[in-house]
Amino acid sequence: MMTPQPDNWTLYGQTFQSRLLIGSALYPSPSVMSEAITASGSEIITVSLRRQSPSEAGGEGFWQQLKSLNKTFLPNTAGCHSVKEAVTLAQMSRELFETDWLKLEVVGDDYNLQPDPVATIAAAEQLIKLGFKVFPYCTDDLVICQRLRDVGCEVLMPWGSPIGTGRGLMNPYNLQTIRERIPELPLIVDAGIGKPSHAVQALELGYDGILLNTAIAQAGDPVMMAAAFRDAVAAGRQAARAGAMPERQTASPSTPTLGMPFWHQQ
Amino acid sequence: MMTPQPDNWTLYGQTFQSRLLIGSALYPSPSVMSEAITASGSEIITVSLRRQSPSEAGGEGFWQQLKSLNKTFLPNTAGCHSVKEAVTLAQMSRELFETDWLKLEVVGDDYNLQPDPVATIAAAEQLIKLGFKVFPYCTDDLVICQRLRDVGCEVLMPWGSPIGTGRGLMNPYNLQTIRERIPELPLIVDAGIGKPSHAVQALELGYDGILLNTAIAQAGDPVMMAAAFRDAVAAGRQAARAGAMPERQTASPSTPTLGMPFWHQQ
Amino acid sequence: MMTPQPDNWTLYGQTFQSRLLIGSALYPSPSVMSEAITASGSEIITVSLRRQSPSEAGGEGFWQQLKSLNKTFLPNTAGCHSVKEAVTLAQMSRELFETDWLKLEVVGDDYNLQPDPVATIAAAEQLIKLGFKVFPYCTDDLVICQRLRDVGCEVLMPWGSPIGTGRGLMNPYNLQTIRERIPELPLIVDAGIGKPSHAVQALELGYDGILLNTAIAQAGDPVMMAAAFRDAVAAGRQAARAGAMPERQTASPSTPTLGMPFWHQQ
Amino acid sequence: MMTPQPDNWTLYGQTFQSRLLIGSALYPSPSVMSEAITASGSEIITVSLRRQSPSEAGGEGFWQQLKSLNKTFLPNTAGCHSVKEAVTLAQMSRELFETDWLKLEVVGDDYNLQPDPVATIAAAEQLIKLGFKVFPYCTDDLVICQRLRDVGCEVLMPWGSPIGTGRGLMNPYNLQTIRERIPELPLIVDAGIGKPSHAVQALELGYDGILLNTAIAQAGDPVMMAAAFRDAVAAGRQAARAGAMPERQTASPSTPTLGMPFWHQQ
Amino acid sequence: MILISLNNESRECDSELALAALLPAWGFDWKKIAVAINGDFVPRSQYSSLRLNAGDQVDVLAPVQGG
Amino acid sequence: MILISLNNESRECDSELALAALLPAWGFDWKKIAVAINGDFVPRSQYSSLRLNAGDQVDVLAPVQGG
Amino acid sequence: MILISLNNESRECDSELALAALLPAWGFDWKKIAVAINGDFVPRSQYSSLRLNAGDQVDVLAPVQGG
Amino acid sequence: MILISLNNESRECDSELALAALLPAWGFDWKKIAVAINGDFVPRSQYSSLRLNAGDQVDVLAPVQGG
Repeated sequence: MMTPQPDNWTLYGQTFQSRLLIGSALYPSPSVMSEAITASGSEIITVSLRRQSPSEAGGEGFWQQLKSLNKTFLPNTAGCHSVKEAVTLAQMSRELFETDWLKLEVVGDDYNLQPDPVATIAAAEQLIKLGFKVFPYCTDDLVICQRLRDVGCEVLMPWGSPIGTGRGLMNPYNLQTIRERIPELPLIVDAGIGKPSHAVQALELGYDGILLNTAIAQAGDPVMMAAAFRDAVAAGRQAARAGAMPERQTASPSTPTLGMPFWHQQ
Repeated sequence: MMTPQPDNWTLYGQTFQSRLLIGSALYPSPSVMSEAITASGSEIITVSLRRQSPSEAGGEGFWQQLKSLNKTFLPNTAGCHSVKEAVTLAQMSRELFETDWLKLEVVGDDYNLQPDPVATIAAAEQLIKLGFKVFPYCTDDLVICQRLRDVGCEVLMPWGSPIGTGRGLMNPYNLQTIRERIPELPLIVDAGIGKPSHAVQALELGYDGILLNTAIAQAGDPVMMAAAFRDAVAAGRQAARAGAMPERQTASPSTPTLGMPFWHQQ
Repeated sequence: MMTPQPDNWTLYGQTFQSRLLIGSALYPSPSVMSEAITASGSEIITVSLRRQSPSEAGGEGFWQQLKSLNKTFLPNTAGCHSVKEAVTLAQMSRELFETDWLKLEVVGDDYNLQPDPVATIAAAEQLIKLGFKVFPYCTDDLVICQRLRDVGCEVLMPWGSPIGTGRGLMNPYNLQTIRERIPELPLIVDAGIGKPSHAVQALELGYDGILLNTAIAQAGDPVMMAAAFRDAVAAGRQAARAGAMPERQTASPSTPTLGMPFWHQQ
Repeated sequence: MMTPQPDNWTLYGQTFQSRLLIGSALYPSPSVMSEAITASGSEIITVSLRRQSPSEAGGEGFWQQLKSLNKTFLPNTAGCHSVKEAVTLAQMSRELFETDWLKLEVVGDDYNLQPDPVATIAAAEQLIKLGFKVFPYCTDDLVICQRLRDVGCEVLMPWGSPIGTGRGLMNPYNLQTIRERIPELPLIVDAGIGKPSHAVQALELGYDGILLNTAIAQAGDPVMMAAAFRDAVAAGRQAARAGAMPERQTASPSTPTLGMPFWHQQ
Repeated sequence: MILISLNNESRECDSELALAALLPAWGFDWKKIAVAINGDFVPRSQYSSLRLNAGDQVDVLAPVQGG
Repeated sequence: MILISLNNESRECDSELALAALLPAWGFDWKKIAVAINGDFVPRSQYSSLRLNAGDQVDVLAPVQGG
Repeated sequence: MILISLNNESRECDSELALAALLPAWGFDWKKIAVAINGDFVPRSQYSSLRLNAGDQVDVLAPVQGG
Repeated sequence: MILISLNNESRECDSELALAALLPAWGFDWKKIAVAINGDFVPRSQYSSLRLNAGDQVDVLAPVQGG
């Protein structure tokens, strides 16, 4: 009774319990990263590929440690500015990480680092033809989301706000519209989450999960913040299932007014 | 490591773990009330007094059931419009509930049901002289809060928004100012909480706890919503302790940019 | 037709056209002050009293210049921390400025410089008995506003946000509640206005006027900003009288859909 | 001094004074439409084309009346769902309205009536090759706006919120980013404006103008609301030029604190 | 017999009887209620001695749900 | 005579007549309308020469209010 | 001679002189200022009769900018 | 010997050797990296046969932290 019945969700045929996807970057140390990922309860971790200089074995140490956590990995194409770059990097990720899952990012502007909607749709279409299971990072634009669905994406990841800003959900109205118009796909808010309250709000809106990195990795105490987000997604998800009270314009008392003492009919 | 170290708080010398205070009204049934209170993890329950007609034993059934939960009770003076009424009702509560704890409410306006700041200060002063431990329900006004502290209140309960509206924190700026200017007392956001995200936000602001009723009692599934709020206060409290990342104006990448492939110096 | 019919308002029996009250402090120079005040179209200027050292005639120059504008003056009690200080300063203002109008300010906290609600009510009551026409600067608290009305204030001036912050209307819900519950008195938003859009919003809410100083005096170009606020209050007032369209949850086309071409019944 | 120096702006080589573009639909009557357009001071009016049944001469009466106002007309492609429809309707408009100006709308979703970003870019590219001067109605997406600029649009019209909702600026952060990243083009907020305060806010953000219809046509008194918006854009534009004070976190007094009486050094 | 008001309903009662006798007669269990007369709290310690006067307003309260 | 669609209503018309002749016959003043056939714009310069084919979808548009 | 405080600066002054004589001596034009003594307002009507006592706190105020 | 670019640093290498031979020579363990040449992905299956041409841009990538 105190613990809600199991409430799993499915991404490309794979079932998960945690609704928190978490990044592996920006932690003060690899050990803090491992502790934080464990504390978050997350089952899906984002990773990437970069040029390797033979000398430094640092990258490898990180990767060995991460593998030992036995999580599901979601490679990204962060930093790619063109369809071609994204497709090539995706193929390299598939070979090296041995997974056809891909968080697709095609940067459209170097100032707000927002996804390029047009290039993202084109890249998603190519990658799906190549057999990838695409998790597209996109803006909170309903029509872009519909096109990504139409080219075969089975999950969508609109942003909350620009990556690394921690501004939360800039445009709840748009996010809600996407949820209402695309009920058939799992939706994840990716980027911009700064505090657990943002995560709860996303799930209260009916989103199925959130993906974040900086908010945990750059917190004063990343491990404790990871636990905070673990509890936040649990809270938000249960709230969405339980159904919140309607917001009211005017006050109404909770304590019964009937039988109020000291009041004398005349 | 996955569970944060014990993090208790103290109200008038009594120590608690849960940061959620919950009301006992407006539930679909007494059994749902009991289940919801248990699911919420709350240790402090608000109750009240009303005229009793000898015939109906309904009230008593409710009270027997509530007592069986072995929680700490916080009687309120909801519905009182004057200092005199509040003081008399407080004395009756103390005798009947056998506690000197009191949630002080003096209604100032029947439309927004807001507390009367002036009468609340006067009533608090009298009640403290009479030996009560006063939990004053007040507006989010720093000076009113300071005066309540100065007459001897050892906890303060500013509103988030009018009772029963579920509008959440109408004025986070004021609530934050109160927190910064009154660091020495436990602060509880009372009234107006509609969703778990509101509760998380309150604790992220540094508030020590929240008090609510309608948001759980009137939810589609009160028991599941109670569990949602249990997790929400846990999330918010850990977030406050962990220290959130600073909100930034502009984007910054999480994945490292160093070593990005496909880029050719010329 | 292009210019709306005259739409005056009355404060303590005196009729005005402009809904903008403006302060005389913080301008880069006395001449900019005069230009800005003129450009603002304001008819009511706030002034104050401070210790005069015989040597400096600076204050006097300022005062001669201000008097030459032939505006109505509203002396304030800014900086007073007690009822006694406010009452004494008010009496000195009445003698020197030869007006029984008074902007009553009793500071309650030196951090947010908010009015002390309790002391403000007490001072207002005394001053009204002494024959003053009190313009109380207060927080956006309905019950405090009602008490100020009940002691005889014929205009109320709740804050938008703390003085000098330029944060605009922190709590539109409270301001709207005050407007709905106190329809009989002129209401002025005093303090916190930072931009013309804030002023428009206040008048759209049904407020009768606004009082500001820093937003004009500290603008890059105070004279042009004064003209901006002149137009802003005109816009906001006309909007309130014209009646705004209702906000809608979902889109609806403005261009007729009937007779859309290229669509073929089958 | 009271009236700011002329402050014109240029759209496709044509110079205008008013920063308000207004629609011709949804007015209670043609005469109210004419009065409202005149009161608004607007110089640019949007119109459209629909199927004409020979019998009804109603449309023609409307058109004769509108022509008599001697305004600049901006035909739209409202209701078009494909590039092909938009291009054909644009060509018909050019012939009939004898202007190569075009407000390009390609609906992407019938629920929020938002523009289809991909189709809008494609249509703009074709129409510009055909010699049109395109005013694209688009979402508040920086990358989409940059692509529209790159295909040759010399003005951009991102939405404030979905058409007819009157929700104002849903996402000021995005609008501000577009303004900062595209300083070289005139920017107009099109759709979603519900109140004059929304219009002022848009111009305060540095936008050059606004386009609206419902907010005036469906106001209680459309003519007075038109005058309100006329003053609102004047206020907002002057505010942007004058430079607003910075928003501050904490209060600071306007009245000088030096020389405060009744205070005694010891 | 005098006329008093009990929870805002008028009642006749015997002015000779103490509150301790009246309460059970009215069907109340004193351990489960609290009493105020004319708006002032009456502690249990006074039940046995206290007698009502004509026109007294008696409030007998019991626990209810509270928010 | 052939069958065409005019603003989505089917009409009979003489396949010999040019659009320039059909429009007035249908009650349109060519100076006040614009024409598309099968979704393609038809400029006025073609009215005198253009003849319709059976099944053509003719759109005749006139100015209306726009937002 | 007595010691008083004028706008928070200590001054000697002749206890025989009325305020009406002291103000010009201090350089004030009574038409341009208002006076409080020990936190109480002193109306102009009292200037000619009022004499100071040792330790009096005199506030002489003039108009300044206000918000 | 030819000149190529390895991760954006120019290198000499033997044009006779297959990628399978070059990678260990460069200090890479093929099981821990992925390769692209001139922006195109090169699957491991081609390492043994593929030989580089002068001016080829070789990218050798390894796992890193990602957000």
